[in-house]
Amino acid sequence: MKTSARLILPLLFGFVLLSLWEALVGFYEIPPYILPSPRDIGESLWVDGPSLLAALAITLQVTVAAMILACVTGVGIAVLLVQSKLLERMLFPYAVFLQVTPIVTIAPFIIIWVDSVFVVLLILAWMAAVFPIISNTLLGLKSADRNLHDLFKLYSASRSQTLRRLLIPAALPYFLGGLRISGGLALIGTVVAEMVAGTSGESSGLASRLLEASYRLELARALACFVLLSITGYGIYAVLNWVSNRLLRHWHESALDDPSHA
Amino acid sequence: MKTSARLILPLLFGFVLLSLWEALVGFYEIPPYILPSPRDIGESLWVDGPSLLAALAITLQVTVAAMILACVTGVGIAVLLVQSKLLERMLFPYAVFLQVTPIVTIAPFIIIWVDSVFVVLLILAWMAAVFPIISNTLLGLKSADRNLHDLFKLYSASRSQTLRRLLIPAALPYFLGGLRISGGLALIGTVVAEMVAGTSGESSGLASRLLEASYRLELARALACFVLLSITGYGIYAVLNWVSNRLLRHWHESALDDPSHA
Amino acid sequence: DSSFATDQITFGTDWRAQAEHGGFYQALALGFYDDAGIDVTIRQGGPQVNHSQLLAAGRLDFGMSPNSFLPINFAFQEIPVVAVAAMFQKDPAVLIAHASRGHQTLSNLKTEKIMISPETRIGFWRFLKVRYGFTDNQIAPYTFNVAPFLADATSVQQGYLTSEPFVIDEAGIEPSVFLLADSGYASYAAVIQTSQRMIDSNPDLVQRFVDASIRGWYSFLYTDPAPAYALIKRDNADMTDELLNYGHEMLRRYGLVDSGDAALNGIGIMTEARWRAFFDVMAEDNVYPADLDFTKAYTLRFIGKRVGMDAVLRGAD
Amino acid sequence: MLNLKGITKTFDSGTEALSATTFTLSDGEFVSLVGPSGCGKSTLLRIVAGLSQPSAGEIATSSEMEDLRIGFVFQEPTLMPWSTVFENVALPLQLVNGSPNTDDVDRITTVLQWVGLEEFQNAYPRELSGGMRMRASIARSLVLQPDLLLLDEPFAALDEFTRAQLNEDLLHLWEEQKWTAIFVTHSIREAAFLSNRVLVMSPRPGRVIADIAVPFKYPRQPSLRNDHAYTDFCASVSQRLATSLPGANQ
Amino acid sequence: MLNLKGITKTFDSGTEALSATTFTLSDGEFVSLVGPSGCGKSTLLRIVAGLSQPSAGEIATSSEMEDLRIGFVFQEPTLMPWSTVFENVALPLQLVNGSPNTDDVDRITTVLQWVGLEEFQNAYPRELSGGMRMRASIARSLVLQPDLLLLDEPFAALDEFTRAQLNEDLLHLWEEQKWTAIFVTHSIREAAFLSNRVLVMSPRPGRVIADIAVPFKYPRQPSLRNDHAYTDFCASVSQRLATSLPGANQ
Ligand SMILES: Nc1ncnc2c1ncn2[C@@H]1O[C@H](COP(=O)(O)OP(=O)(O)OP(=O)(O)O)[C@@H](O)[C@H]1O
Ligand SMILES: Nc1ncnc2c1ncn2[C@@H]1O[C@H](COP(=O)(O)OP(=O)(O)OP(=O)(O)O)[C@@H](O)[C@H]1O
Ligand SMILES: [Mg+2]
Ligand SMILES: [Mg+2]
Repeated sequence: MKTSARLILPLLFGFVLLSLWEALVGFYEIPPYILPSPRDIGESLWVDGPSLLAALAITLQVTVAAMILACVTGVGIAVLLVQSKLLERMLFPYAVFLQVTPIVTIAPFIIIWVDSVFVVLLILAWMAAVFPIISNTLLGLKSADRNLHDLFKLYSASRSQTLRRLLIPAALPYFLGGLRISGGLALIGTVVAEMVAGTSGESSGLASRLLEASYRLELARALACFVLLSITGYGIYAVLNWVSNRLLRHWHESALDDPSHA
Repeated sequence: MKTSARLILPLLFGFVLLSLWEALVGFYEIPPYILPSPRDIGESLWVDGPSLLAALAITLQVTVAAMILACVTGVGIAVLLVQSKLLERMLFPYAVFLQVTPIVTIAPFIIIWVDSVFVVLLILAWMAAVFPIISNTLLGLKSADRNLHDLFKLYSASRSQTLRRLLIPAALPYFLGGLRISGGLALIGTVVAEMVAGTSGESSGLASRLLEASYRLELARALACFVLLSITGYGIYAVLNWVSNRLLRHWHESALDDPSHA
Repeated sequence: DSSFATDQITFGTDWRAQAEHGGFYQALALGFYDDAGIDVTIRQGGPQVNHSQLLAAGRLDFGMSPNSFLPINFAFQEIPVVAVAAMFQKDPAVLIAHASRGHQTLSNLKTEKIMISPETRIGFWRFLKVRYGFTDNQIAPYTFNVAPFLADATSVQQGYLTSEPFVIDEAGIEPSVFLLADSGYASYAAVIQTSQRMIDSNPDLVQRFVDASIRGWYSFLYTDPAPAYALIKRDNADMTDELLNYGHEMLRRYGLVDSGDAALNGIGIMTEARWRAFFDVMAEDNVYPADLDFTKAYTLRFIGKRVGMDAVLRGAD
Repeated sequence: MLNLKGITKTFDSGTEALSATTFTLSDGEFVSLVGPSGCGKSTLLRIVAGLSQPSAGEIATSSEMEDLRIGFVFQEPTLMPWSTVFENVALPLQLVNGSPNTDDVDRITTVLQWVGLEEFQNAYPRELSGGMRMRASIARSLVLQPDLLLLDEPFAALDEFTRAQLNEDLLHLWEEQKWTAIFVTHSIREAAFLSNRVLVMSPRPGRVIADIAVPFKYPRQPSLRNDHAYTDFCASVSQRLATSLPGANQ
Repeated sequence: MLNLKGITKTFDSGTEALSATTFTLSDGEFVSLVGPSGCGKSTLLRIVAGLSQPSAGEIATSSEMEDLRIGFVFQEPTLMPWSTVFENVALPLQLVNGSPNTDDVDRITTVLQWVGLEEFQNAYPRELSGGMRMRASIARSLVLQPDLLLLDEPFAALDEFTRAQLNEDLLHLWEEQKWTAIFVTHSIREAAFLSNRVLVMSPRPGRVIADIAVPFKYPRQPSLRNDHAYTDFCASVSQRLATSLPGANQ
């Protein structure tokens, strides 16, 4: 496939979708306060773009920090859990707790103990992001080849050697898969956390813009925020995908060329 | 390991944790409105248990429906995306949109067009749950063994044959991993959706109980809700884990015995 | 005239069912709406619920705005939704400090850390900035949960007169409460809104809804509020009689519903002067352009008819 | 039926596996391919099967090549780990015919018996020994009567007796069904016993450097293995192969 | 050094792989194990290596067995797909010594040269041919000087010349380093050429049914392969193996 087609076709498809939407809004005369047209959203993006981007930048700081934290802790927890079935059974329920606790209601408990708003947001976004990393990494750690396990056992490899040289590389594709899921969750987790707990000082992230827009019924601007969020989410995904392909291209099926083009 | 140890130790560990918590709350005289003691929570569970369980049952209906829907559509979308790199590039951004759009702000757009509250909740919970399934299944579909791909190519297997006999079985461990992540997300997605959709009256799920308990500073009850949510989330995870092990036990590393005990 | 068919309408409130919605629930419970030929469904709001968008889209027939901002926002966005009656003459919004700190006036709080929700930040916070010189870097997050306030004796938080002070008091901390309405905050509250289309096509229905609601409020305030309590508790399973009683008491003590203009012209009354007073402050902070025609935000045609006043005055005697 | 001209294959990694390999294959021939490890035999088979594209060169095929049925025993067993032996062997039938009918089941049972796996038809691949896995793969390649059979060291993991037995069985089958075969092996004796022609490849980058007709008539009897002419022939092929090796001039 | 008594292995699937297998291995012995496919040879090696527990029976070891260094060439190459050939071969050194020093690098280079993979030391396993992968695995088993070397059909995927060459090299190494070896092979000629003793196993459930001393003295020269006594010996072992097979009475 030519590079041009690879870029142009998705854009064209997007363009067709937007045109359809524009036409529908025009045809049924749907007022902008029910469903803004792509043109309205585009205008809002154009006008408010710079200020929205500034807000997005603030949100992204938390998101990126939460992702890094989720990576480190998620992998750490998965490594801990894989040490024994008993440990897994003992500790895993607490990992589930992180996932199923609504940000909205856990936020006050965290605010009581933590002063810095940044840290509060970080904790909440981390809670949203960490579980897929734990779960997928754990699955990956358990999926290491049995024959290679035997090899390591043969050389009386220590736990840490087995971990570093066998389990972690084997878990890498799964971990990266979990990370790609967490990317979006960290982003949306940050936004929700900002909605709940993010009011402070001048530097407020995208959530406050989004809330403000929807509170003031500026739906075009609210949708412009969605668009920015989606583009950012896709950007995070694309970056992680690229990293994933670089790391795995020598050996993992998922990073090799399309099998149908081999 | 004996069955008794497998059950007793985690319970014992939980008991130790709770005792520690109880002791800390007692020692520092932390008032119940800042951090209730496990005993308070237990009391609340005992007193409000039946009514909370009734609310949970309502929430679970939506959760289960959303999970089933997410399974079907998630796998469907992943299968569609794996058909060609171009298709993936064209459609994947819209899948990301599902993940990174805050339920709180997208809800009104859905409520405008959909009458039934159940369907609104279902759509929102589905949005929360579907992405990990898409993403992990897609990864799994791409991870099928190249040599087996060759085998299928050799016999000029049709797309659908390759899908059914090769790609889907190969993707199964990844899909099931995604499903285990989605389980919790569907649950928490339902709870948040309930908060957003403003359900009221007898048919309202756990969310309204949780919100009210939190406003009213009945933190013991709020935490009782968390406990119920966590147990439910862990229950979903455990069931999916069990299903996963049954489906994979003949062949996938992750479902075989512990390698250290082989 | 029982000849007309019953009109089915949905009314969205601004929060989870509580004493501030008492009049509407009372009207529902005592059949005032039925008598007016309206079959009303009340949908409760909440912190995450966005009813104004549903109102704009016509999913709700009537909505309840917690303040004067929303109606002006509609006007500003040129959305054909207008305010038709204000059930509260005073906004129950309060700032709450620890009594132990000994703050006497609102302006004492100018240097304190104040817990403010994101919505409030673009709501009455603007008023505090313009009138009292509060600044954004005082803001700390508020999550509709008073525990962080209780935990920190220096903190100040936003609240509702009818609810948070009670919860704080119950937790054993004495609150000092500052009602913004008593410090020049001119916002109405519990404002009934509906679409211009509804007003144009069925003004009679609007009138009947407003009137029945006003009757409901008189009845709730001055006769037995128990019927409303029952319905409120049905919608909001965790609401208690103590809190409802407390709210009811506050509504009366502070004259939130029937003081000022309402004492003369009946519950629901709105005046151009009040709207202007509110708007001018906000225009000063550039929340709205100064040349915005704020009079499009409301209509005065359904109120000031002294509906239900006599009955109540008789009952109250 | 097949005409390879100047086939060259260079992998992305830069390794040149095949360099201008040329040979012809006629209908019904049984050709063996011998050559040192890493010389490009597997690569060549993959190119013939259409699983890999040559970097240069041409493959001309006779007209009916389009819907040619190819059987391939890969160098590794390549079984579906999630399917039983029976299901793995049934796969080609299912891919071609849809769900298997009773005739198909008979056929599957026959090939399983032939490779001695009937007892293990419900076992999963990970429960098999290395040789058993390879036998399952051989069974799979024969369950559809192929037009062209490509075998990549199919018997390397088997003991001498099973191997000899399967050699003979394979010859019978070939005489009966007359498919065309390319057979990669490291055993020159096996190559000589089975095939019409032995192609000798040079070390990497591989090329066919000798095309030796096998002078023994079919049907070949097991006794051929003790024949002096046979031993001499094997020695001469061996010789030919040895001269191509790097250390040959020592 | 090793004393197996009545080793029995029954898998969870119900397959009885080994039944009361008994044999002894002395220090410095080179023992070959031959037997039909699926008879339990690999299972036996895994039990000897401690990778699998016997269902019944005992393994007695001499006292210093505790910190015995075992080298194992598995039947499948078992390389880490994410590591290059060099890294794969370096693994045992790293696991035992920590990070490799220059001596280690020399050692790795030596074994890589020995199996003819020095050119491919930076290639990933999937870029190798089947035989090359197996050679990498052999190199890995020898990079640490083992006390006990277990080889499961290490040369099955190699051409005759490489195989013969590696046979001779392996013998030299053994004479030099005097490890103990158990060598599974399907080639009786190879077994006879390399080992002190040949153990013959029965078909599944496997058992050692013959323990045949090889009557040729070390050092063995390549010329041994053309010796008549050698050929006769091979024929006799072959004979012994054949009588154990199911079709033996025909
Ligand atoms: N996917 C690949 N990428 C890069 N190089 C490859 C790839 N596959 C094979 N090669 C190289 O091509 C050459 C020939 O490989 P091939 O598998 O065809 O050898 P072979 O003759 O089958 O050897 P063997 O007898 O060991 O199986 C080898 O040098 C190998 O390293
Ligand atoms: N993990 C397992 N689960 C169940 N059965 C097994 C397992 N591994 C091996 N077996 C069975 O044990 C028997 C012996 O297997 P083993 O791999 O030891 O044979 P082998 O002698 O090495 O054969 P080959 O020469 O074919 O490699 C076989 O019948 C096999 O089906
Ligand atoms: Mg090969
Ligand atoms: Mg074996």
